[in-house]
Amino acid sequence: MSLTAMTLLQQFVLLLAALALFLSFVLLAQPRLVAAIHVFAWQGGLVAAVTLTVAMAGDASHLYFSALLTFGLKALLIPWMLHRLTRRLGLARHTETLTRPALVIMAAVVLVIFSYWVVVPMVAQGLAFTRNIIAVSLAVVLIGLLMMVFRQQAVAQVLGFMSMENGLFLAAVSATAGMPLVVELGVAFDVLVAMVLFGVFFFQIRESIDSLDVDRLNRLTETNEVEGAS
Amino acid sequence: MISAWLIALLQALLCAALAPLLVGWVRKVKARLQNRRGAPVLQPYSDLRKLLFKETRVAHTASPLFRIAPYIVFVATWLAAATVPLIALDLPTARIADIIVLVGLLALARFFLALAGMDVGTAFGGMGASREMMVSALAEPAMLMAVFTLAMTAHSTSLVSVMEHHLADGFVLRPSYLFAFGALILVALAECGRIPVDNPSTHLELTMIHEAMILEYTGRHLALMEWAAQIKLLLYGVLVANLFFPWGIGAAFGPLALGIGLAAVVVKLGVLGAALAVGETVLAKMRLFRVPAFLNLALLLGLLGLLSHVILEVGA
Amino acid sequence: MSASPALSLAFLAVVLGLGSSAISLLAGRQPRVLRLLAMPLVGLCGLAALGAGVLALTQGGSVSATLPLGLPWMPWHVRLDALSGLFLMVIGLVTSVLGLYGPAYVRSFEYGRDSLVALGGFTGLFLVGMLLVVLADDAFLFMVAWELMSLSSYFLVAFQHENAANRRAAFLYLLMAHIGGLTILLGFGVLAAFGGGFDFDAMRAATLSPGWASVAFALAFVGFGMKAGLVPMHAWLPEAHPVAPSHISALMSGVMLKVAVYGFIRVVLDLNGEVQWFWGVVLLAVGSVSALMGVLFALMQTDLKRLLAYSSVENLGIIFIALGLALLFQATEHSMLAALALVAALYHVINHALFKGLLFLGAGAILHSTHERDLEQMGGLLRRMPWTGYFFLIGCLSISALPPFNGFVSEWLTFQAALQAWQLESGVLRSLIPIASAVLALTGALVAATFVKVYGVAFLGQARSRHVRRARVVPFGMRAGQGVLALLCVLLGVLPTQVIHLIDPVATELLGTGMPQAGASGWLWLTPISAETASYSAPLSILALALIAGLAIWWFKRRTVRGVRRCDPWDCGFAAPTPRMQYTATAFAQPVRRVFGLLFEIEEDRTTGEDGVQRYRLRLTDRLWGLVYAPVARGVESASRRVVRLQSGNVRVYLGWTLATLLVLLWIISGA
Amino acid sequence: MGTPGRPRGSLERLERGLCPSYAGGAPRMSALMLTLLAPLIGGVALILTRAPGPAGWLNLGVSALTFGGAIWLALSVGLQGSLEGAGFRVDAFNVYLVVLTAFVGMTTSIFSRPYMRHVCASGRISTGSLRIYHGMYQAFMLTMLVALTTDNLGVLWVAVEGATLATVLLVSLYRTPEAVEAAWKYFILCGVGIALALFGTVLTYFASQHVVQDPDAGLTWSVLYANAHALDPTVMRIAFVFLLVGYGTKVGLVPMHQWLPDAHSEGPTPMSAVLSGLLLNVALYAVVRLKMLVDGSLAETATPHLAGSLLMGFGLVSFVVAGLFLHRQRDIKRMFSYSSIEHMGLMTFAFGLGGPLATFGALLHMLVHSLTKSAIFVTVGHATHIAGTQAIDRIRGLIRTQPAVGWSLLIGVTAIAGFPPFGVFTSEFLLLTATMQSYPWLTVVLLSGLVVAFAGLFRHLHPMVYGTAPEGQQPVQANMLPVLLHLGLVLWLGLAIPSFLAAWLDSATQLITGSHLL
Repeated sequence: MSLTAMTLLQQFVLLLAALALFLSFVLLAQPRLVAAIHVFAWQGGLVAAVTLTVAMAGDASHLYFSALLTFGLKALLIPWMLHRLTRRLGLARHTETLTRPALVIMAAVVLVIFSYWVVVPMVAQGLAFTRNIIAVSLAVVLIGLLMMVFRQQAVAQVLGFMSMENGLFLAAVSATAGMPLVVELGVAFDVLVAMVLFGVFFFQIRESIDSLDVDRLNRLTETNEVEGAS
Repeated sequence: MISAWLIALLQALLCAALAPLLVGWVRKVKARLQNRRGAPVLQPYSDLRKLLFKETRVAHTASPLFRIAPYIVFVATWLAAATVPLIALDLPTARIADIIVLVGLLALARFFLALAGMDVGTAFGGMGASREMMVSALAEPAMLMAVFTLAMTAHSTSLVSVMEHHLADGFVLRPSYLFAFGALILVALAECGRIPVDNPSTHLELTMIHEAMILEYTGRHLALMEWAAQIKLLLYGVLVANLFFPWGIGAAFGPLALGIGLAAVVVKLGVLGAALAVGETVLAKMRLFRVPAFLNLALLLGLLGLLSHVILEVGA
Repeated sequence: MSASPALSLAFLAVVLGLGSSAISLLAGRQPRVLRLLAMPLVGLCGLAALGAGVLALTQGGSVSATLPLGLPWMPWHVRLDALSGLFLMVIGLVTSVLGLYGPAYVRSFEYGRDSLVALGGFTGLFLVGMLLVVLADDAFLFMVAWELMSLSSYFLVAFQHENAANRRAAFLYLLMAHIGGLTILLGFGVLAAFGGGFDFDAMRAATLSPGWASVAFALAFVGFGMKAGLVPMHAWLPEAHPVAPSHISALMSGVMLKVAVYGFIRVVLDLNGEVQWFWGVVLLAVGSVSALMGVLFALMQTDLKRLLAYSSVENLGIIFIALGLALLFQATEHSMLAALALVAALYHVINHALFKGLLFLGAGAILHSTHERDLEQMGGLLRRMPWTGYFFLIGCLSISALPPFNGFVSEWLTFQAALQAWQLESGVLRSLIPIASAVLALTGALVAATFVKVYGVAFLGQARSRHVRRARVVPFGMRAGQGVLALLCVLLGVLPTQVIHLIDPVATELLGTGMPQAGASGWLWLTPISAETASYSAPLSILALALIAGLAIWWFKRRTVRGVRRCDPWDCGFAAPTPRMQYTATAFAQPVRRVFGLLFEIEEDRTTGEDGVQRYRLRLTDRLWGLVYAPVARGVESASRRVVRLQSGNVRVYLGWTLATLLVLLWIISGA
Repeated sequence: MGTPGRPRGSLERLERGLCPSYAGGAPRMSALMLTLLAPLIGGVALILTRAPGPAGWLNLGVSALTFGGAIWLALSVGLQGSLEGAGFRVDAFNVYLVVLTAFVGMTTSIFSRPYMRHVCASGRISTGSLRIYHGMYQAFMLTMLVALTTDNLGVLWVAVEGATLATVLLVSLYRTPEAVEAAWKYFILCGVGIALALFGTVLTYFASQHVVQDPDAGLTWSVLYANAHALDPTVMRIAFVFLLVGYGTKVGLVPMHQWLPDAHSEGPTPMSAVLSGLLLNVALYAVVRLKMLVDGSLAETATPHLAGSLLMGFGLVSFVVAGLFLHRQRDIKRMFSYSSIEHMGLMTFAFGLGGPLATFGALLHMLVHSLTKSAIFVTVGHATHIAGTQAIDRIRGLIRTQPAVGWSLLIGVTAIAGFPPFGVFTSEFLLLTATMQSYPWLTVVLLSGLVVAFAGLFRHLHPMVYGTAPEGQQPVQANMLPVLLHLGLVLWLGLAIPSFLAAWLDSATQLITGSHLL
């Protein structure tokens, strides 16, 4: 379905999705923790907006609720919790730079292309206009994972994780016009509990290693030399 | 049937009786070759008689086995000799044991000889036993290879059958027999403790093999041991003579055939004994660790005999 | 469940074995229960097995039954035929003797720290395992029983586990048993794939292509050969057998190795269809190497039980030489000769069980009485433990294949089979077999040397240490156990025609023909092929031996009034010899060590201490260890060192792996 | 319970009952409700119970109640056919896992009561933590039972994620740096994995929208399975990759396994027992259910066995790599968690292989592995208690100090290494046979892997159980009942598979592969 054939609302959905993808890049490269949390909140907001727009464009009434849930959780509650945690952990001014930002960004670009390549055969037979967004949502998921690979800071890792969840929400909306309600509620509940637990763990980690640098969590390994047993 | 058994018994007694004579003959020829007059040919009989009636002494440390061993050694050797056709072929005793049993009986004798050597707990006894077992370990396969060559030619391990087969074929030049003959000669020298492997007339401590084992024996025990050794020499002589040159041996039990058989074997043994004496005069005793090379030669000859039989004689 | 008395007796044996095991487990801390109840039950179990075996052999035919255990679609099949019967008999012979020997022997463990519960419990299970292997008629039960046998004997090897060397031996044993077991399983897998089922009947019915049949043969050979201790798969055997309690060593060496032979015969001659001639060549080669290496290493040992264990390697080599001949003849359609070779192998199986059992029990008696396994410390035991001494002598004579004892008969039969090589059509085979028999001859002579050394050093001469000097006669039960085995050794040596008559049904069952000629000239004469070809009369030879020796002794007794007089040893007139001047076991083996030096890795070390005393140290190791085993161990070690880099400890790296896996998989399926 | 001698008639009835499925009535649903509500209510109650003493008993009671419910459920499914409705589906495949889960949950709670009291008394955790422990224990049981019984892929996902959330706090219960680190890795890795699985679930839903009209039924497994052939293969392929990587992380497939040894070794031992014995099974269960869908969808394409091949590949790699890992272990619990990876690899391989024989073997292996491994972990709990450490080279002479513990460990490891007469041998026998039939050359890899793994286990085990005990090492109060129970069952399964269980496993096989084995 070519872009021009779409309604304005449908075009707006694509725009929002593209913005969400852009925010993934920003999140990946953002050195300041607090700023990253804000970016994440914006991304959550964009996902909610996509949901809302799809609901309006596709006349899927149950998506209104979904949009509300996403907005409440991803744009407000979780960013707020993270914000509070960073303040309590004294990380409000924390910055962390990637070692080779250009390379990481390039890798992320490659991931986007890769996602598109993977999804093409699927999109080709799709009918609904939202199908094109699947590639974007997959890219958001993968970039979130990439962010977790390259960020050493525990809070940043959680941001990556939550950004992956954003990608998932996006996929659910775009590919299937929303999951069954019980699943959606369950997922939201799980994400919330996960966030609470992440908060608990930030304190536990800091208590045990005096830092939130995950690279220093390296006691449990097999690579130390062992003297021959038996 | 009864007569056959009687002749067998006679032959067995003859074996034992002739054995000292062979030794005396070899010594005599050797002495003559060395320009000595030497002891009389019958001297070994006198020696045996002397030892048999002398007082027998046994070391405090010896166990009962020490006293049983001479009997077992003697009897096993004698039984082995009795199963070899000496003057007549188809004797019932020959069927008791074939060629492998014969080797086994000799091994039994050697086993007890070596044990007896170790029993008193002296250094020489153990040394002799150790060396004897090494020599025999190498000699036994060579011996078996040689006799297997004959056995495969005759398709039988029975000595009688081998000789009968040989007689029936007449004089045939077989390369395999040549090798087997050489192997058996070498083995006989080693097994009977002759030069160049062992010197029967030395008691020089570090070169002894056989003598070291019977060092502690006296009196009748020693007599039995010596006699057994003499029978063994005779046995090997008869094996060499009758297996390779069976002509003359009595195929029937008539007095004439037996008489010819006896004469033939005496002549054959006389020649062999003389040859042994010549050999012992010409050769020097080898160092102990040259002996394996000597016996390997025997084994090689035996194997070559067997292989040449398989390759050259059986045909494609 | 079964109408056949033989099978019922076999089941009874299994139940008795389980009962003995259960009693030991339940008795807990009552050592007397083990001694007075569990061990005699083991003996009864042996008797039942013996009875079942003899019945099965004499009655002929086969009986089968199924047990309601196992997989739902495949209950346990059992079958008792002549082959199983023979091996049941072998198991029974040694086991029933343990009923006599065991109670007294285990007494010495009562005050030790090692749990008798384990000893008794696993002994019973070990027996049950062996019995079920022999009875099994499907691959599943066979494997269960086989591994039960391995596992319970492993626990017995690890019984005295405070010694680190024992633990190492047990580990090595279980490891190799496991490898062997899995290889056998694979072999059965091949057979089952063609037969369409895991019961032996299906496998018998299957026809395999020569290639796959050879694969199955190779797997069976490696698997069973590992248990049988064939070189180069023998490394575990000299480690594991000596460290178990002696009556267990007797079971392991005397019986368990035979169970491996059973498995091999069952798979190769019964299940695996057409025999290929080169299988026989492989067996001849491996058997010869095992026999020679086994005996050479045995001769070098100074630990009595280790020596006996190496000697088992040698004897299994001989058995496999005979089996190789049987396969060769069978493949070239000389069934009669194949039967001769098979009978020779089976005869040696029985013989080895008897004399190796006897020798291990003797070693156990020495251990019991002197707490010593090291030959260099022994000496003069014949005068201190005369019964054990004479029984041990019979064992030594039998194992050295000397007439008129049993070992000689089987070796003689093997030679007879080998000498029929002229009947083969292929010239190459005709010339190969004599070489194998040359090795056999060499082996025989070296065995004699080995056991002259053992007997001479341990039982003759003078005691080399204080506790050996204090050795005492062992209890009656232990003597009786050895006595029974010694008697059997003699009987089987003297009455070969009867024994062959007993074994014959096995050959008939497996090869279609037996040895009808063996007793054709009457029971006195053993004539394997015909009276002209070869004959042996053990009864007459022993009669002659006894007669002449008796006559000679009688004559001397009559002639000489004076008996023998005791005096000091002469020793060429040197100073009175002390025990330390005796030839040691190491010294005894020195000439052979020099001749065959190439095969060993020898480390010699002569030092003169500060006190001026010369010290000599000798370390002799198996070259194969470095050639075969060490590289495998190193390979696994380095692979694992590489693999653990996966677990680097950094969570980001882990996430990277997840990402990479995901991308690779997506790439694969999108490409596909 | 049925024994081999059981009359034929009842067996047939049982088989008949297992195969056809018809909707169950209200009383049958109550069995399911009991099974699920017991841990739910119990968990809440346990969070509220302050006294540590009664809490242990309560935990045990609730677990026993759950087990009772599971048995009831199993009986009703066995006799009347599978149960569907209200978003749940209990058929032959999952009901046996439900019973297994409830059973291991119960026996572990027997062990857990004195063990945790000892831990609490020794001051390693506070009573508050104990409350969390008990609450989370039941929450974990609940999530697993839900994951097993639900018919909705979305709920399945939620439950598996819930299982992670319930256990993650338990892993860090001791608050040592190692425990926190392990918990973090567990959380992050499984979180990511599960997120990927959600993506796969979304894609599955996407594929189902073409086929299933009712959007609410779009994630219902039974509906999807009935229409599997119509699902778009391209989408399902991609979806399966995500699902496999996602749930595979929880199964512990290499190279996504890294959380597993950490989490097992640092959490309290009862937790290790249920993680190894149950959680991995549930994750594998999910993978197999999804594989069934994908197989249906790909049946007509050029690569019908894609899912199976992927599973085989992952299984084999996990199996071999974990075997090698065993050789370089210093921590006893880590060692056994690698052994779990190895066995999960084997099962994954077998499910990938497909075919009735392999599937039957894999189902049996799931059962015996869970029983054996949880028995081992219970024993290991006692062993570490005796030695006061988890370091392998400081655990010595267990048989000397406490024969019951030493022998249990030895026998348990023997069983897990695949020696008869234990059930693990039976299942491995079946797996090898199945492999022999379709991929003969892979058996060589499998056998080498088994040997390597065996050597790795025993080289460490030997010095621990045998030898002399260090000075002053004292026996501890140990309740060996769970171990005896488990090993006894495994032994029984090795000697004879009771016909009701065989019929049961067979109908599960029939469900998975479409054909009977028996």
